[in-house]
Amino acid sequence: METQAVFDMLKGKFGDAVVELQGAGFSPAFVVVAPAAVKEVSRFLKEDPALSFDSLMCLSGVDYKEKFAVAYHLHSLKHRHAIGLKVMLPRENPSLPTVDDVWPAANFQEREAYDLFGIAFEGSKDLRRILLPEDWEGHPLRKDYKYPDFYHGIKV
Amino acid sequence: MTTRTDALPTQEMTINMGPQHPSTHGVLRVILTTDGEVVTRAVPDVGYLHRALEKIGERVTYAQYMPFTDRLDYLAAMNCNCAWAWTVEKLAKIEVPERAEYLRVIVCELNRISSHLIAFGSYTADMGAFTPFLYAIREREQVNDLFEMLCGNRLTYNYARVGGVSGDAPPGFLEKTREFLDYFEPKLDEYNNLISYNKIFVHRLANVAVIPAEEAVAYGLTGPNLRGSGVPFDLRKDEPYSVYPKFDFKVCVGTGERGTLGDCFDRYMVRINEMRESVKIVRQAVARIPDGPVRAKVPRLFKPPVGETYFRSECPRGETGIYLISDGSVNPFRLKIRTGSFVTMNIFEKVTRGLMIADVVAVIGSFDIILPEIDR
Amino acid sequence: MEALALSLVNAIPPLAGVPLWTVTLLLMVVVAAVILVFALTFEGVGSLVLRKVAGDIQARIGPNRVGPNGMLQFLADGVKLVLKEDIIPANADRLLFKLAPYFVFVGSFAAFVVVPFGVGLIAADLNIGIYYVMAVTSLVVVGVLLAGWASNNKWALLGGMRAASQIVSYEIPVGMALIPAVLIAGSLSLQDIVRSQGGLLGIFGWNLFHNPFTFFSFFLYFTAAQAETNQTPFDLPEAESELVSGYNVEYSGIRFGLFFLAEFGDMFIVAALATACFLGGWNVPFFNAGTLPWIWGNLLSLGVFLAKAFAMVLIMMWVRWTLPRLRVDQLMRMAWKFLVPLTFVNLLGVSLWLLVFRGKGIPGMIASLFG
Amino acid sequence: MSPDPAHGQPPGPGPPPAAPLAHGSAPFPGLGPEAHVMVGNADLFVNWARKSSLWYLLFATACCGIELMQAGASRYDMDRFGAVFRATPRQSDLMLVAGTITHKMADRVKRLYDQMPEPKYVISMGSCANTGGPFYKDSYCVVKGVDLLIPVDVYIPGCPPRPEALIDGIMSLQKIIMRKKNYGAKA
Repeated sequence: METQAVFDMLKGKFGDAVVELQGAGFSPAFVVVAPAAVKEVSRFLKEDPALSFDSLMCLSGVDYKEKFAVAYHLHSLKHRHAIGLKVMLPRENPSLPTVDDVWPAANFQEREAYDLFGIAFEGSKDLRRILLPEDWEGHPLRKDYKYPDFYHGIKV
Repeated sequence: MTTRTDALPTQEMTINMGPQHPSTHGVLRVILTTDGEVVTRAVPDVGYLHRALEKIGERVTYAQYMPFTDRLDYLAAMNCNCAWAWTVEKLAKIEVPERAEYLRVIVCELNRISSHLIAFGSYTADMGAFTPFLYAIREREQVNDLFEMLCGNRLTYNYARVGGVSGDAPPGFLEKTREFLDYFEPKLDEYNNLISYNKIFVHRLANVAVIPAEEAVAYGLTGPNLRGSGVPFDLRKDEPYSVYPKFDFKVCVGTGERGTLGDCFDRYMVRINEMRESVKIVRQAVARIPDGPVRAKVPRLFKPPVGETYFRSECPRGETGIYLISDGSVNPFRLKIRTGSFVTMNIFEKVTRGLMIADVVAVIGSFDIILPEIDR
Repeated sequence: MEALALSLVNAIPPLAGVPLWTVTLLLMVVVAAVILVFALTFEGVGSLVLRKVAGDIQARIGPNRVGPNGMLQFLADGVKLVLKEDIIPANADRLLFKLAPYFVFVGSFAAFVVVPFGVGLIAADLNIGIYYVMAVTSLVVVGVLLAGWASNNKWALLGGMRAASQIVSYEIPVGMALIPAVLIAGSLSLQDIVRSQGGLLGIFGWNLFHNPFTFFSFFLYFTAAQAETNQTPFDLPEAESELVSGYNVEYSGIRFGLFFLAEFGDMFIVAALATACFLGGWNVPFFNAGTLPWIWGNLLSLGVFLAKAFAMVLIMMWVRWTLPRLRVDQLMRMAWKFLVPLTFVNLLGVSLWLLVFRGKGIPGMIASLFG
Repeated sequence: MSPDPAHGQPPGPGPPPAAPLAHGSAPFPGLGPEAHVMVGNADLFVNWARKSSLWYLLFATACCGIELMQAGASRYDMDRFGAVFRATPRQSDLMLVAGTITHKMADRVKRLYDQMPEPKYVISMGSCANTGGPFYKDSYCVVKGVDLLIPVDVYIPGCPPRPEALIDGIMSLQKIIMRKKNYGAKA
């Protein structure tokens, strides 16, 4: 199914929660949705027989300097089509609902986004730091991250 | 798996497996909660090799990032090299000469063979048979020799370039490759005779950690792990890139030949069969490689257009997807690498519940994880 | 031993004044020393051969830099282990931790006492020989369990527990598989068992070819004994890829060295028992070594015995480098569901055979057919 | 590619520098003037045993680990030198730090080193273990050289070093061990 058609379908179903379609220069194209609606949209994308995006390929946090974003890359094994889903978040206390009950694959990647960007996923079954030690300070993939001088007495 | 009577009160025990453990394939740490030998919970703790490859990507140029992709998955550095090159080319819409694409396919498939050899070898070593491991490395050395001929390094190749490859194949390379294939193909049968169908080996793997197809898809398994569950999905076939559509090969899937579909043995067997398919691909590529340049003209300080792209390619450990955001400068704006091993670890806790400690080792080996891919 | 001392006193006149018990004691010490030296040499050479065999099997070379062609590798390893720091973990049970390696070592070493190396080469021809071997090698399980427990390490504990259950389980089939040899010889003494396989039938006098049941007995014994001594594919107690190093994970230096030596000692004991009980022991085919002068008869029989035993050891190494490892439940299932019933049935078969055919084996019957 | 043994000294308590050869009084070259015949022999013997039986800890963190594996396998076969791997630090003499050490891993490395019995040696294999390697500048979580954590005897450059380089490193370590004095007068 074409991205435009998916976007129209989502727009029709969720109305204002679906913000825009990022098409030109984006491959695959992104459907931008409001943070609060991400879980419903995800479930619809997965369960609607015409869409059936059954696999979450990639979940990434992005720091767009003025905003954070979480990008989901979806793929359907059944229909062999792909789409992107994006959620824009404010810099202050970024948080959005988790999708790990829609796609279990999301859990580790959400933990990663939490670890490296400090984006909170509400309702996640296990939201801890994953790559860095528990007592690491800051979220290193943020654009304004300052490298620490010492960690446990060892120069960084 | 085991029946427990409540007559004898038992106490659960927490055991640390790793980060230094012979069969965690690196610095993986698994926190095992066991009741005697039976694992009630196995929580993976990753990140002991987190080297900030994504942050580094934002601080170096597109060309400079190539050596770091070697270290993303050092057992299949060629595949990662090419994945990066293909991603940037997709973002910047660069046409690559056909000979370069053929060379890339040859090295990718050779590297797939050598990577699966390690997977096969270390798996048998995990199961207690150390000898096949050394046989696998003996064959791997030959692939290393070929790569050394091509780019001068044994492990971290840095061979692909944005717009092609670093250099043409030296004289004699293609003949040597053909010789290697002739030598290697019968070895696969030897491995099967030696260990694959060994009764103890089969008993250790069959029906252990069964992952049904739907679960495999839901948990985002890819590559041999997904195909081991019987899902015939291979990016080289289903989302073809490079010159893969020109080759005739089969997508290997698990068949449940010795147990349930999707058990450790199926995942193991998929890799063995995939080596055979890779040999087939390399044979065709070597036979049909066209003449011509191997590198397109790409400026040294190369600035791709503004945009976002996601490119995924079939690496030996599942799909390696690179989500690349460019702001038009010389450095990538954001780079996210989705790797097969990292996503696969997600299902680890689920499939190891109720297994025995020895099976946990079998599961780790059957996923063929590699730590730099998990931790990046 | 006392009889030997007596004959020694009679043979050497100057000893007449010395009390007999002193001579006996001295003799004991000498014999013990000789066996210890033999055991240690075997274990050293065994470890070297193991690595060389491993090298051959694995398309490598194996040690070849230390001494001529790597011959001194075991010496270097031994000296290094003796000189290593001896670490006792802070939370370990110090007494038991120190005790464990000795149990293991003594368990395997004490069994050498009754190994019939030659016509007259046996430290003590106990009339309960096999029984004695079974008894002292059980000491190993105590040592291993102690090591696992005292280390206060969970991997060691798991290894110790595995070892305990494994050795105790496999002791039954091992014993049951050896009894046919005892039945045929009508004696528990290993010398008697070896002698019962002599005679003019050559290798067909061996218990291995006595009847179909003894033939099976041999393989059952060999399999079960591999398991009892923790050899691959039954090396679960130390399973390197699972339990890091199993029960000896916390042992360093010479304490680990003792475990290491005991492992090779066990290997030899298994091979020696298999040789003595099934492969004719020191019997030279078609020839009675007892008729030669003492020294030559013994040397010849010793050579034959060692050749057979080393061949068995080599087979064990070959198996070790070829097969993968079983899982704990599979191991237990194999012992209780297959080996124990099979050895029982086998024992029954041998007993019936001996009853029906008046103790004659197939080769014997064929031989008597031809007069 | 050859690592200079002298290069391996600065950070840790490395080997003592070879004593100058004294003429006439030293029966064993390289053992110094005070070396007594017995002591000299004992030293020689002990050092020989130690250098000939370098059991290394199976501790591979990253890329170099693969080269380490291949160095132990068929073609290069470190077993020739008596170097075999042990899975537990308690039974190993040599810690081959093969690969990147991150801050999360740092205290584990130190603990593994502490668990090894004396005398113990450390070879830092590859650029990452030497200095942090390619991750030196831009990475926030890579320890810039394992010598910040534990003393190192021999450094092997390369990313990753070839098995030949690793074997050369081990032989350099053997030379260092042969120069050690264990008994008799202090150097």
